[in-house]
Amino acid sequence: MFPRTIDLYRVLPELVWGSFGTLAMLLQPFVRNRNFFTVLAFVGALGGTGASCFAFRNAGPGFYGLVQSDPFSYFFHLLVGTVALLVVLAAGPYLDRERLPFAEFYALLLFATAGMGVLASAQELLTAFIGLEMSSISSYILAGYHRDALKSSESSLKYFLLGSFATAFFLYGIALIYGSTGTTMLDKMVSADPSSTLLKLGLAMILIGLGFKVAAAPFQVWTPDVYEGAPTPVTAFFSAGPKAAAFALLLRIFATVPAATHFWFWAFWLLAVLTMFAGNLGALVQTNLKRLLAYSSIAHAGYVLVAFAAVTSMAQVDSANAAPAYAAVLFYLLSYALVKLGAFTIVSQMGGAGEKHLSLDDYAGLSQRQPVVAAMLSIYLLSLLGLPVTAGFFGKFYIFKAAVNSHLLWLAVLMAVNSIIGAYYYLRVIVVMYMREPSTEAATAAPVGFPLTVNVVLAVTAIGTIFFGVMPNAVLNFILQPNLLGH
Amino acid sequence: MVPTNYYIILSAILFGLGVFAFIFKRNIITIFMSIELMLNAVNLAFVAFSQALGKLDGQVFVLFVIVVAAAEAAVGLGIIILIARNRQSLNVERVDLLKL
Amino acid sequence: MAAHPILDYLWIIPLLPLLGSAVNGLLGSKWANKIVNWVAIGSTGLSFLCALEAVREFFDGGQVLFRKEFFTWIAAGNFRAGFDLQMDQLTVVMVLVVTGVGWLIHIYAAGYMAHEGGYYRFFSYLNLFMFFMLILVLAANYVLLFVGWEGVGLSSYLLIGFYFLRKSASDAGKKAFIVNRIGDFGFMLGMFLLFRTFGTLDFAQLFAKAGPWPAEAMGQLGTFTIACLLLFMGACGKSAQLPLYVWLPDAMEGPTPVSALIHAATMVTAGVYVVARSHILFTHAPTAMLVVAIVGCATAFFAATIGLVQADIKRVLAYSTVSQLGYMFLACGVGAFSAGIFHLMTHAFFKALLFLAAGSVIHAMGGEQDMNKMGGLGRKIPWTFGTMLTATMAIAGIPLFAGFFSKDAILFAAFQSENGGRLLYAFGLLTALLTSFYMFRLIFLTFHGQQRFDEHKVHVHESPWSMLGPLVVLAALSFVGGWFALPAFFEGPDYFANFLAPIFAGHEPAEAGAATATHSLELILAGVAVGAALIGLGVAYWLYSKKPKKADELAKSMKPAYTTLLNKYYVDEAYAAAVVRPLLWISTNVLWKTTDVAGIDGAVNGIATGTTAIGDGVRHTQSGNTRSYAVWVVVGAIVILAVIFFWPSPGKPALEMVR
Amino acid sequence: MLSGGHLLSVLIFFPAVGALALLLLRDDDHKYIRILALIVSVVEFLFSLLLLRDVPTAVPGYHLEELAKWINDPPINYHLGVDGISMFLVLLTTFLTPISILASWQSIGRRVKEFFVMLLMLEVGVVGVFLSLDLFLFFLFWEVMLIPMALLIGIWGHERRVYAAVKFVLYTMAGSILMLVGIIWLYNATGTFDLPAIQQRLASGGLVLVPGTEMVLFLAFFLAFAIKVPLFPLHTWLPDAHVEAPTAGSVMLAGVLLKMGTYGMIRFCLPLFPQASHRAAGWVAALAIIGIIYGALVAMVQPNLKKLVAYSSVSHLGFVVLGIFAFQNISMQGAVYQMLAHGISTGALFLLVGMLHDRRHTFEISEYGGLATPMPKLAAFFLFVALSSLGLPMLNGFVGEYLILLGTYQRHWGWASWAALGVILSACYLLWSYQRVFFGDIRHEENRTVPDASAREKGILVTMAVVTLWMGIGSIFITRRTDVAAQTVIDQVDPRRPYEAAAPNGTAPRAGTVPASRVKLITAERLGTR
Amino acid sequence: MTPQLAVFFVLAALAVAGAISLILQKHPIHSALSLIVVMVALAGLYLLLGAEFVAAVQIIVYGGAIMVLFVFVIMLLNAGVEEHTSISKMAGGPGLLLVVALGGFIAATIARSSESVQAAEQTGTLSSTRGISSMIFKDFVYPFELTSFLILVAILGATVLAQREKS
Repeated sequence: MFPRTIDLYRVLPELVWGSFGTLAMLLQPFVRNRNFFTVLAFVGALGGTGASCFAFRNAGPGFYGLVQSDPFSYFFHLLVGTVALLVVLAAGPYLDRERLPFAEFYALLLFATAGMGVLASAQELLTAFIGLEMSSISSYILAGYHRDALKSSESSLKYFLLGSFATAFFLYGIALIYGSTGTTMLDKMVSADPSSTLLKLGLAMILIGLGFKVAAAPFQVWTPDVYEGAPTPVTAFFSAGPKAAAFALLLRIFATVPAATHFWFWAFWLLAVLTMFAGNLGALVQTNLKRLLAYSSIAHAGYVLVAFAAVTSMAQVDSANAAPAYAAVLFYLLSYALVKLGAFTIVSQMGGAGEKHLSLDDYAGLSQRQPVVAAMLSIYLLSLLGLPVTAGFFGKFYIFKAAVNSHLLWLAVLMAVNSIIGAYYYLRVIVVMYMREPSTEAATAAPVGFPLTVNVVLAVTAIGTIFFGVMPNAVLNFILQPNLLGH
Repeated sequence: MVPTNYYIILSAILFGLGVFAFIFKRNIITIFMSIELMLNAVNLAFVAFSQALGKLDGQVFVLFVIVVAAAEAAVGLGIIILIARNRQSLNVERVDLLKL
Repeated sequence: MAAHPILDYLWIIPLLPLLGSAVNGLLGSKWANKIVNWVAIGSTGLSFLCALEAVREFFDGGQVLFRKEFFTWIAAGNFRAGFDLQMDQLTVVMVLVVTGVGWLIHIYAAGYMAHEGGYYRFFSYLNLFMFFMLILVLAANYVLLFVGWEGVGLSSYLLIGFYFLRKSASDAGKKAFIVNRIGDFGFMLGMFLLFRTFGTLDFAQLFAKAGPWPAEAMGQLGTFTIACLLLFMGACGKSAQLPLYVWLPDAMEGPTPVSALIHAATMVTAGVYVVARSHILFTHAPTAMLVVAIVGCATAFFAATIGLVQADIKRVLAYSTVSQLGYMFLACGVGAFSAGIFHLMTHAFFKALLFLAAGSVIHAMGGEQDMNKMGGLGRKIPWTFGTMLTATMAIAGIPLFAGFFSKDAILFAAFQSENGGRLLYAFGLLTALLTSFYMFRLIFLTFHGQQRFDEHKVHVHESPWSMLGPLVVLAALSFVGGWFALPAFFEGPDYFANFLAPIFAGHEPAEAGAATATHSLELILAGVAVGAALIGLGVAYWLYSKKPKKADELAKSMKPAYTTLLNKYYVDEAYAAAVVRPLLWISTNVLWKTTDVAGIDGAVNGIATGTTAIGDGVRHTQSGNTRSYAVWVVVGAIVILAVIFFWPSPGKPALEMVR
Repeated sequence: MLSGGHLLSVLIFFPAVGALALLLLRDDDHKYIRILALIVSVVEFLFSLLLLRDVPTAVPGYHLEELAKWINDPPINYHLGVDGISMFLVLLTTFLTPISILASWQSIGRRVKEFFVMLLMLEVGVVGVFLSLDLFLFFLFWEVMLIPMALLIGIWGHERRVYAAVKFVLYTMAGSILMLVGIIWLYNATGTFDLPAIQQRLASGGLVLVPGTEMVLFLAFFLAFAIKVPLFPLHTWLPDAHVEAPTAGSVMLAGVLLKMGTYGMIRFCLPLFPQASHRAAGWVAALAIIGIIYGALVAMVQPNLKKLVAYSSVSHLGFVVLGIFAFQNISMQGAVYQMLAHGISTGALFLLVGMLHDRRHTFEISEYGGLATPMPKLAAFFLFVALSSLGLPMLNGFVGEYLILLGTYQRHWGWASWAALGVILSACYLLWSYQRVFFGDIRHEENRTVPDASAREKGILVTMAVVTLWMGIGSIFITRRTDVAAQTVIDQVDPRRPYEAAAPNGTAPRAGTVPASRVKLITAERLGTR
Repeated sequence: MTPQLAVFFVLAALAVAGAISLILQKHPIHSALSLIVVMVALAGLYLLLGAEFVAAVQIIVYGGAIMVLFVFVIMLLNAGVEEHTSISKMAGGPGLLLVVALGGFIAATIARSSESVQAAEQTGTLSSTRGISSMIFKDFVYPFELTSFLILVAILGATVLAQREKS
């Protein structure tokens, strides 16, 4: 029997993204013009993002409660949609430069986006699993999209093997939860008995699976390699999109299911600390900017996990006050996505043919060769560093606030220590750009060209970073509403 | 009659063996097989639970899992072929260009 | 009030020299010496005249304390320090001495410095000094007094270091300033304590409040004692008393007029002035008084002994200055404040004269200062000789000369004072003997005997009148300067003491007694003093004029003592070894190199490098090997499971642990 | 609430506008860049002069307040205000900025545009810090100021500039991040970031912090400020930063940035955590005194002229901290005055050192000597500034030092006595270095021909000298305005004022009871235990 | 010892044996075959559980399609005996121990935990292919549709990754 139209409305974004992906895939043999696909993908991404407003207008559970269209999912749809949009714009020049097919890339991108949309709105574990697989499998392919580049294929392989390894854990978790609660619907688990061993085991397995996806230590090991090996636009996509989506699912599960909120705070506490230190300390000694940013994205996952610890510990004290903590997570993911997109886009442009110029030395004296680019990158780095009038500062501020709210002072202090460590290597990049003289051949070389689309991406991200750094109200008022998660 | 627990424990053992294989084997293809093994273990758990709960959806999940496994297989083997083509080796330990 | 045109604008007196200084300093570089002269001498002369007029008005007003607040300088909370000037008998003496002698010395300097570079600089500094000195003596509260106090220190620093190309000169200047600072440290603390106790630093209010307090017992360390000792510490620095006298002899690096003005006549007596000014506090603190007396007496003797053997004409005078200052403090210490001030005045005359004459000698000798290379100058430069002889007689205490009266008054007061008076007196007397000895030694070495220099190299010549004039005037003063006290010998009134009486009234037991009872005793003591002076004269004559060989033999016969004296008891060396070098060494090696660089900074950088090292370790977990990565995942799984299943009492209690 | 237009906002953002205008200019027409920057900073200074007109002299509380909602949850307001203390610090900033622009007229040859933009942005941050009344806003400006300063050091600095810049930022951030945590914690306790609101609740007793919590919060704030000041053990970033920074950077750093720390103590540590401040006072004073003596001694033996001045700042700021933590009106005003005086005189010292460096490209004292002959004017200025820095009466340095010591003595005679040693030592290191640089014979030939002060330099130095002299004589002009503000802080930090009894119309001589022998025995450790 | 139990143990032993041989076999082809054994055994268990449809799918799709794909790839790449390197230090002794610990822990936890579900006897009567189909097309139609996208992705991936360079 055919589903009700209202159901279709509520999953419209996914449908749009998916169908445009399919479209691109089908037209690939017939259309030679590469730009056509760019436009197509752009329209698709845009349409999906627009559709999410439509889905939000008639919010509610869809498909017998498998999915849920609520402010939360709306926020993440907009986020991943924007990310996809910007990646589409940023990737074009790269694909041109590396002589890679357009259509498949965009198709995969859109499918992955659809999968993330599912993750963001899924209210049922198996649906979430399918969404996860959609995004993951497309990600595996995208990571290896630069076929004949050894690193690309290697990153693809590693991502694939470890990813499906983790997915197996995730699935096993679903099975156990299903076994103990008799359902996979999150909202039906409200009555679940928290002390049930199977449930605990299952949740642990799910935490492992998602922890892998969000690159929480000690599951973070794959991140640097995959990020470094993958084509840089894809890396940008990875660091912004799938991570956010995985966090969304994690938040849905561990913030809404009472059984999951209880007793889980220590796990997050530990993960957060490990992740922060693993990321920051690892990044401290990197000389390859791409890899450095990869490590830094681990560190930032750690910061988000701090907010999770706050959520879980607050949720069991009084879940009413947990709202700011949710807001912290969401706002941080937003600011982080913007910044990482921008930074990686610059890296992908500066990388040049075959991504040869990734080392920090290639950025020496950039402020003199290309002042605007240097300024942009500095904005992103400062936002990652968490300096005021950038979105990153507010993100960090809210996480601190959430942590202190939940009396997690030690966690806050450890986070402070980590931001100092982080400051060091972000500054190192700025130092290299502003305080070192360019190497001779770099000084003589013509400045790297920045096509229009890329500039658009940079402008959007930079302006966004500053805007949300000065006027966070716009977002905050939205994500601070009590019925964020529909109920 | 067979207690459900037996099935679950069996699936746990199989899952553990899968994990073991993943780490123990060097050949990429075999490693991938071990992932399939883990998925199978999960399927067993699903079916057993669905029986125990008297609900059918567990079996439905199994079907989905199988589809996903198929998709993964297709992509995974594609990647493996790619690797094999790029660097004439299927030993996972030889694939360590990206490190540190 | 038109009645007192100057008193109402008392600030004119210090301001004039300041203007002169500013004008010369800013514009003088382009001007000819003549104009500079006019500005400098004119401004000081004018201020001298104003001072005279002010004094006239003061007498006119019936000698009542005149006090005026011109503007508030510092104010915070309940603390106020104003630019307030005052005029009383003590001030009168000081102002007249400062402006008068200062003016004469300016005139002298115009001739003396005629051929020096940096002429305008010199006079600018000199006027600046006049300004600060006048502020010091006119100030009506301790803070403003402190301004002058530090200011004269500054200008003496500048003037001593006038020949800044000579390292010894700049060293001496620096030394003077820093040693003075050590004194000022005490002075400031003294001020703080006074403010804490009385809530004001204004002379009038402070003394009014302090007056009624009970005097502290001997040996009790009360507020007054501590405050006075702290103030006296400042005085020691400024007036070159033990143990802070070391800077004064070096200060002779400055041009001679400077030595005459600053390091003989005026600045160095500021300490005495302060003690006299705060006599009300001191009289409340007998302990402090005793300390002052002892320090003064010791200094007087100590410096005199050093003076015995110095060969540099100016150094002899320098040590004699230290010694005479000791006398003044001795006087204050035994409560004979007016005697102290009296000696201050007479000393200003004859010591200034001595220096100027010495300058004239040096001038004549073409810059030679070593007395062993002089001799027989008497006939060549009679004026200089005559004036200098007058001054010598004055300082040696030959009757009817100024020094005789003042010194006699002091010795008498010392003899009178209860605690340890006799001892103080004995040392004072001995010092008097030594004084007349080394002064006449100077005379004989310089002006008598056969010349010990090459006639053809240096052609000796009398100084121009611009220099001789002041000499003559000062000579006259050092002769008649003491006659204020003359009548006292014939049971008449001691004008000077009576003049200052309104200030020191009731605080001078010795003087009070002096009036009648022990008048005969005073005469006897005077006789003794004269005897001592004559003995000194005789010995000097015998050693240095009669049989010159004898002196060297004597020196050889008592070699150790002689060298010790020659090297000034090795005090400078001792300070260098005990204070300066250890301080520098500690600062360099312990504080800077060890604590700062190695310790703190080392720790900071150590943290940085340590973190990086850890980072490198973390980085190496990224072996790039998929199997290892899988193991990491397993590790993570185990960690999580362990936390979930084995964490001690999860839930609320666990939360308490972090809260 | 809103009174007197938006002067404060203008003061904060006008330089930013100027910086934007600079960005529009072409990179290479340095002339116009310099001129425009100068004009902007001068106009800013003129604006700031309006404060003198608009801020009433003897009215307690904050004036010219501006309050605008900014962020709803948590409630963060754009809240500005000024009182006697912050007003003069703002004036100091706006005065020193054009000076340092003039100072870098020629010495900055490359990347001129960025340089002046950074300088103006720095001004934005600093002025913002002094004017913001919202903890969050304060922190925001506090951090904003970091980057321009770091770049100033790192791009236009000397040999080890990068090390110095990074060290500066990390040191400061280490403190400020903890302060952020503290601010948030305070927010949790009070529910607002608004400083006056918190102060009112504290005054009305509506808010009482648990002693332990209060102390932790106090430390969180104090650490950040102490690093900035810098207080004794945390000072090692300062010498590096100063030595490596360009002249303008050093001037701003010493002149203004250090004051942010002491200002923070006055504005936040004392009023917000009175009890904790009292409990910590002894230790802080001990550190301050150590800093005074230690800084002076280390300065004395520096072979590097600029480092010497840097360490002298450590010593001088020690005085300020001591004055603040003596909780006396007199010493508090003295502290404020010392901040201003130090800003002027040390700023001038750095200018002079910079001028020497322009001529000889070295800071090594041994490279100089006998400079008074070729450059008498510069020598005269240097002496003048040195004297003001060693606290000669009638120059600005004296008033502050004297008031601090006087006030501190009322609170605790031991502290003042130890601190007063700094007065001696400052004379030692300043005069000694002056002698080695300017007196004696010329030892290096290249020194024989160095030119004397140029017209521009003379202009700068005369300005500084005039201000120095004026501050030394007309101190009342400033203290009249800081009096009420200082008193307010004193009342906030301790309503009962246990130490005030000591001062006036002496009933029983207090120090009289203390045997003088103990004066020598009192050690910093003993101070700490009080 | 009911017959079902006996059958269960036989099949379980078979499955475990297959898994172990998967690990022990040197040549990938042998590993693949032993994996097929496991799958068949599992299919048997499904039958024992009364899930015929799943069992059928297991045999057809898994054993039939997927494993054939594996074998095909192995042949295509004519992968030889796996070379036995041990570069990874982690995966050596510590890794294996950890894995054993993990598996052991999971199994033990499940064994110790006594929940209603686990206690439930497997009657092997719940089985209706109709029910399953109706579920797929009603309750789970959305995931079902999503799987179609998944398949598309897979196809896409295969073509993108494995296609030869068009020079």
